Amino acid sequence: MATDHTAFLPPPVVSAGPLAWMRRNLFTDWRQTALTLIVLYAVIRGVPPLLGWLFVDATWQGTRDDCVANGGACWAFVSARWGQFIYGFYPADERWRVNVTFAMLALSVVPLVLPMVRGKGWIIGFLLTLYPVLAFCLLYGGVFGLPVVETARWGGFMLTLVVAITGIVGSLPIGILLALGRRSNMPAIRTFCTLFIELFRAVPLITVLFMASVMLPLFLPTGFSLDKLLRALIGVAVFNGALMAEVVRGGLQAIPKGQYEAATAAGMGYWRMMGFVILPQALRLVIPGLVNTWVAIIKDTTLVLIIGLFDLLGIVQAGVADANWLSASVTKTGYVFAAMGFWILCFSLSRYSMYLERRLGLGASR
Amino acid sequence: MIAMRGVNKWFGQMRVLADINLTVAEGEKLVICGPSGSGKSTLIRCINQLEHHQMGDIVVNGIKVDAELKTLDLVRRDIGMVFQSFNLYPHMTVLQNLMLAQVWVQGRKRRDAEEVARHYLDRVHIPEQADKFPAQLSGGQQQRVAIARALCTKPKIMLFDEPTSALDPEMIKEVLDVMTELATEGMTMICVTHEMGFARNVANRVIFMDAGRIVEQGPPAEFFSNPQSDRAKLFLSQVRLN
Amino acid sequence: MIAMRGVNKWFGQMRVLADINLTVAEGEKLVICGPSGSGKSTLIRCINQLEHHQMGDIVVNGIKVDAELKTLDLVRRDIGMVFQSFNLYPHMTVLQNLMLAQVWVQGRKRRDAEEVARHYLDRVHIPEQADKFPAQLSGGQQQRVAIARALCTKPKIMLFDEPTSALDPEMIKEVLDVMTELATEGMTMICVTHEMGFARNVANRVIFMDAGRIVEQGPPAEFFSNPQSDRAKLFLSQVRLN
Amino acid sequence: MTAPVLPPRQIFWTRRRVKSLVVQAVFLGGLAWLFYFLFANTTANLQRQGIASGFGFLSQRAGFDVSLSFLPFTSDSSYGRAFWVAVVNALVLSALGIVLATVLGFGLGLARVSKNWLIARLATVYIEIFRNIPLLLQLFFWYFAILRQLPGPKESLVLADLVILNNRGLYMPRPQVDQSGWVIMVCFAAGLCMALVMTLRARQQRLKTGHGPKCWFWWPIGLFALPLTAYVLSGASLSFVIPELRGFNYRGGMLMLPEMLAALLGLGFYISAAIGEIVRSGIQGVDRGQVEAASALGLGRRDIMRLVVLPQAMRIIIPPLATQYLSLAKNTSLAAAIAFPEIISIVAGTTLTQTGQALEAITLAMLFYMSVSLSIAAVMNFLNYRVLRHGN
Amino acid sequence: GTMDDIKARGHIQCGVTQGVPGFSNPNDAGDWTGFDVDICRAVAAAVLSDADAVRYTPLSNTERFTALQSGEVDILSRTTTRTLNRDTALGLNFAPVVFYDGQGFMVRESSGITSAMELDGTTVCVSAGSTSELNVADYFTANNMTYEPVRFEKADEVLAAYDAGRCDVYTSDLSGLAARRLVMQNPAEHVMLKETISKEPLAPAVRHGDDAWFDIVTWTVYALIAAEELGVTAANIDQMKAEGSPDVQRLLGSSETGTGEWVGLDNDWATRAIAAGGNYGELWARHLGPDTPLKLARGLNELYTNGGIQYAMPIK
Ligand SMILES: Nc1ncnc2c1ncn2[C@@H]1O[C@H](COP(=O)(O)OP(=O)(O)OP(=O)(O)O)[C@@H](O)[C@H]1O
Ligand SMILES: Nc1ncnc2c1ncn2[C@@H]1O[C@H](COP(=O)(O)OP(=O)(O)OP(=O)(O)O)[C@@H](O)[C@H]1O
Ligand SMILES: [Mg+2]
Ligand SMILES: [Mg+2]
Repeated sequence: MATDHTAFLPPPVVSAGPLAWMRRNLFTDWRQTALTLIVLYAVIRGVPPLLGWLFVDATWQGTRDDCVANGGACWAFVSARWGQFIYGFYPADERWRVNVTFAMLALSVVPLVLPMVRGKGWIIGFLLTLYPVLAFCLLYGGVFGLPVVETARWGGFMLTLVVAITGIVGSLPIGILLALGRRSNMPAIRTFCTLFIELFRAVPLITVLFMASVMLPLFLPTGFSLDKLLRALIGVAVFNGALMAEVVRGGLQAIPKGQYEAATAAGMGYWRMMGFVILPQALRLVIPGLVNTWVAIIKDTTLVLIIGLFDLLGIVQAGVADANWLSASVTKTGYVFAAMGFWILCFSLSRYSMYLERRLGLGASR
Repeated sequence: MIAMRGVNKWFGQMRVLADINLTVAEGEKLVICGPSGSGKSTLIRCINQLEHHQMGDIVVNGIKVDAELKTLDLVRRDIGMVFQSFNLYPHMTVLQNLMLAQVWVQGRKRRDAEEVARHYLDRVHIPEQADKFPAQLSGGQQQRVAIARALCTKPKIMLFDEPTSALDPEMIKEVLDVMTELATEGMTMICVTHEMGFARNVANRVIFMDAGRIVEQGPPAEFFSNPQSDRAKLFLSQVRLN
Repeated sequence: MIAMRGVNKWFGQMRVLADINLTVAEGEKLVICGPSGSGKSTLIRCINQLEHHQMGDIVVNGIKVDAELKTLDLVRRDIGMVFQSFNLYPHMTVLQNLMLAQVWVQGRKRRDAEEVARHYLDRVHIPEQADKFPAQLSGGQQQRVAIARALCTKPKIMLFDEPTSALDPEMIKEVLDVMTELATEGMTMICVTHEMGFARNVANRVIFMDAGRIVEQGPPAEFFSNPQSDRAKLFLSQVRLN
Repeated sequence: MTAPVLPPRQIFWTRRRVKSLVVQAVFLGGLAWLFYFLFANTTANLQRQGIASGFGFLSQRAGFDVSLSFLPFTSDSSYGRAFWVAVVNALVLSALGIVLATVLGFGLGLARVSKNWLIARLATVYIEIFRNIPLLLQLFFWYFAILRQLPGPKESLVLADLVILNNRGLYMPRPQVDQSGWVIMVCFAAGLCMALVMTLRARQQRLKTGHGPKCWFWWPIGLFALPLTAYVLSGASLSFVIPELRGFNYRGGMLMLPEMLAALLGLGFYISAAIGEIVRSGIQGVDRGQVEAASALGLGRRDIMRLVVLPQAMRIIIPPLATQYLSLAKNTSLAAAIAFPEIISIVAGTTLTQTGQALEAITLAMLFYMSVSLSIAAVMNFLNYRVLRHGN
Repeated sequence: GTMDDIKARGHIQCGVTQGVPGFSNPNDAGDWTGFDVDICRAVAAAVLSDADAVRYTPLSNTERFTALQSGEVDILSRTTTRTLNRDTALGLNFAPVVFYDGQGFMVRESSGITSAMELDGTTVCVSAGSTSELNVADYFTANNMTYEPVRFEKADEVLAAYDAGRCDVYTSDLSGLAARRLVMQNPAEHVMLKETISKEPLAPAVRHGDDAWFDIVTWTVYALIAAEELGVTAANIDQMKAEGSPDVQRLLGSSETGTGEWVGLDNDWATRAIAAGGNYGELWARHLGPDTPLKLARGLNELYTNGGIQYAMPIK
């Protein structure tokens, strides 16, 4: 299109420099200038004290009295409770099991996130099938000569991860089945799945957890009791399964009819068609939506504290109520610490989902 | 090979196939043409029961096909189909596309399946594209992969539903060439197409449909030079215009 | 009225306007044509600064335009613009569309604004559509509303960016008629358009652009009968074909 | 052409259909068995242990008190009334939360697309912080780390002797109208309905015929003129009750409990972050041509936003906005963790424990949330289809 | 029955609080300790010959009864007040009372309040779903006073709310008040009012309908009390077994007529239960008495012989 080479003349360097930039982006007119100044004032008034609280006046070692004296954040509290925050009441001698379990997870997730790695299907397969079994054996014990660690002793960040991962891994198959059921041409199954999905979408997770913790035991035959954590996990998985179903359904609807026809004409039945042709495509389409649901699941793990499990937030809350530490700065520090933990997890996941969205978006338009 | 007797099909209250009677002998090459909406696609889709007909009998290879799962399985095993929009599986490589049905429908071993797949890729002249994904291929290449995919299950009959109409002109030829080769090798073929050149050179018989009926049929030479019905005359004059 | 001197514009590293020099006198009707991507739209969008140029001067009505809010206000007050895709506000009735800028930019009273709006609706021959929503109108009617909307602020210059290319053939004429009427009343107009008939009948001058440059300009009679550059010859031959 | 032939009546008992029916029958059978199994277990469990069942407890005396109630409630009231108290509390919290989140959220959305770098950046920081921290944690933070640390009644923070903030809550003057106050409320509600109906009717008429009556004046009439007339005619008198320190706490005036304040802040800030993103994407979803056309006409950025972009963005914004409102209403359940007396706290908490009737209590709680979800969904569908479906 | 399940399982499931010092609270090592915990341990020693064969399930107010009803726990040893409603409509069976308690009020000393009758207009922190919540409502109504309840489900949070100044008054069982005061920022700033507004007999509970198991729990508790009456302690038990009075010998199973058969255990069941943590008085002294941080006086919980009302049914 550009025929003569002067067309390649580079653009002039626009009068740049910080002053021009500020004029364009901060002080465009008097209204913007006023706004900028007000906000700037607020930032200047707000941020240094915050940083001061977080770092300068903070106490890194010591007791409550040191914290109260210094007036800043009480990181001493966090470091004193570090083991509990991470492992809950898991016996100190057995904590390596937790480390191994989550190191395994990290090692398998890293290649999943890198775009150039091949064979992701195998890793996903491992994570969805073998890994949960292995993780359970390691954490609970009772096999390979590992002593049993009661689920009542699980807690802290470890429990948060357990709940989140079960929520994520468990809800996917449930979600897929429900989504397929909702699109089934058998009215009984379709109606059931629709009702099931809509029912769980209409109520808050906390009622489902209550149901799991106080109602479910009454439903079961006498003498047959499920572990409390297990019941909560079932509740979390089923609840999120219903949310997941809607995400998956979005993907199923986006698959062109021709794909169904090609598979049918090749003689594939329903399950083979779904398993090999439709679902792999549909799931790939909705990965960003799935990741966003995962962020929601991670945030929702905190609700288990309401039914008396000590996840990261639960254990922090119990910690700040400890008489040896009870004080305003400890309370704030505890919650700020938990908030940072969750924030890092959720923020990085949501950024990853945005990145995927952009990448998949580009792929589709190519 | 295929016999249709008094086949009728309705979509809702609209009758899209009306009293179709048609026999196709083994090795015969049929071209179906006709104006848009005349029921051509529906007709061939009834043969492998992507659409279920409501009246009349369709017998393929001695099996009376209906909506029963068993006969569906049997019939579809013998019929390969190629679509206008290729419908390759975008998440699989070309080779995986070709192997899928072999492995999971016919239960062939992976090794054998790959061999068969490579053989047919050779046949459609793109052996070097085996490991690419469909999106990386041109339309013509994609359609040739689709043909190879249909051939991999070694069907006795091939159905083509306007295989070239989604393609750019340069690519039409390469697909038609592959189809012509296939025809010369004796495959039973039913093609819905508006490629009159192809019909003239390859077909044993041309079927002209309008409003769900077979209005006229005959050898291509006769049909093109001397159409009987007014509808066909009109149609041919329009097609020649383009 | 308008003077451009050495105007250059880049999008990223791509130079889309290269050393444009152009003067438009009051009352002049200019038609700009050229192949797709040659920078026609960018050129006229620089005049009312919907795009900001990076080098050179543009003087409109004695005001040197740049990205400053003040000059933008002054300049845009004098320039009306009509887009290819109408860009009517779908959530307002036709009358509200026409009154919006009058009320909020020019501070006219509602009553006066409505009078002006109805006047221009008359002028584009659709007084009866005042209370409909844009979606209830045909494309031609929508574009005429868009013209009326631009006229309502009583601009001295009108810019048209391919006003008819999103329209069905029957509707093109009704829009061109309105534009011709406007031209005969002495409005200064710059039109990007491929309607050669319109250019021939109405324009005082035709500008031919390619790759961001003004390659050729002259009275329409001369330009159409005897283009100088090869590029223009090629372009005209293609346009005539369609 | 032959006369149209109608399709034959379908043969019902094809084998395919039979198979599908069998599958469904087996499925339903399994389901029925599962339900029966659970039901039988439950009744057996309840019976063997002599646990009471049924909703009879709703008419029994509750025996406990609640800190916040918009209905008359004492410890002599019934469990049924306690349920309704909880319902109203949850609804009031939802409504206030929705107002707060919407106002904040739209502000954030606009700030996100602002040309002012500083403001856009700050809005981004706000959104990224508040939407990536669990709501429960935010509630705890507001309640335990902020409001809990406020001084007691004697050392309250006082603004102009009218607004008082301490660890017992936020006290404000309360407008007081005498007995005929309800007439004014009724007039206000009637006026609101009237204005809404007139606007919708006018709009529909305009959509159908292209002409419609003017309707804006119904709003001031309905919202102000009518209640004001009622106020004057009924001779009601308006005064303000100002809170004052008496005994241990402030008395009189309007009190917003710390539990409510924290719940409101938590819910409002959390959901506003989500709404901010929705508003931003709604604004960015409006066709660029619309902005260009408006700037070509000389409209300023603010006018373009207000008159052209936002009204169109609303069509993109409303469906996800409804989802957020729904999520807010459901999330009021978390306020139970900071002692706000809503459904979970009163029904699934105290009532459940005092009566021991877990099944009934949790069923009631779920029914409440389901009806809220259905109502919000219904209202939003109505808005979506009736009001916003014009234009292209 | 429950016994068979326990034998098959090898341990007892014991429902405890989510942490009340003195009654049931995890220590630094994460092991549960306290008065209520030791009751479970005694039962485990009697039944399974191993005081450590207990698993603890911390339960909130809301969960406690369903956990028992559904069989998630075998015994609810969790400062639970015995009431008619719970005994009947909730399907529980209560073992003998292990702690006679009453509900009281705690206020800040600086408030100047000395009597419960001065509490009109106060804000009261109370545990949701407890008998305290009902008692306080009745008390204020009966005395024509108003108050504003702040109700948390978790005891920790009720306490923290009061401690942080959210409430003027903290009400709970007296034992609970004493236990919770220990963990306040400044225990000395708080005083308990003299009034006791209710009777709170705290007792272990089991499911309705399993009489054999109910008997075992009931008589294990009586055995502990009887041991104190008879002067049997963990330290002297071996000696007493050999040379004690006939009553002692019968209790400890060393006489001819053993009691084991009657409760479905061997004759040493009571010996093991007592040896596990000592007699009733020893448990009291270890977890609640003057030498503990709680510093509770035994009061009603003294043996009947010392002016209290604790009284073991005859083990004969
Ligand atoms: N799934 C369907 N539901 C309802 N009507 C259908 C369906 N599929 C096709 N039809 C209608 O049946 C008629 C015949 O369609 P068919 O696709 O067989 O025509 P065709 O001859 O292949 O046309 P074309 O050349 O456009 O592909 C058309 O009127 C079409 O609209
Ligand atoms: N916002 C933009 N960002 C980057 N490149 C742009 C932008 N707008 C236009 N361009 C590029 O600038 C060049 C000139 O565009 P312009 O729209 O002015 O062409 P045109 O002559 O109006 O073409 P057409 O006849 O297709 O409308 C084209 O190559 C186009 O791709
Ligand atoms: Mg077709
Ligand atoms: Mg253009």
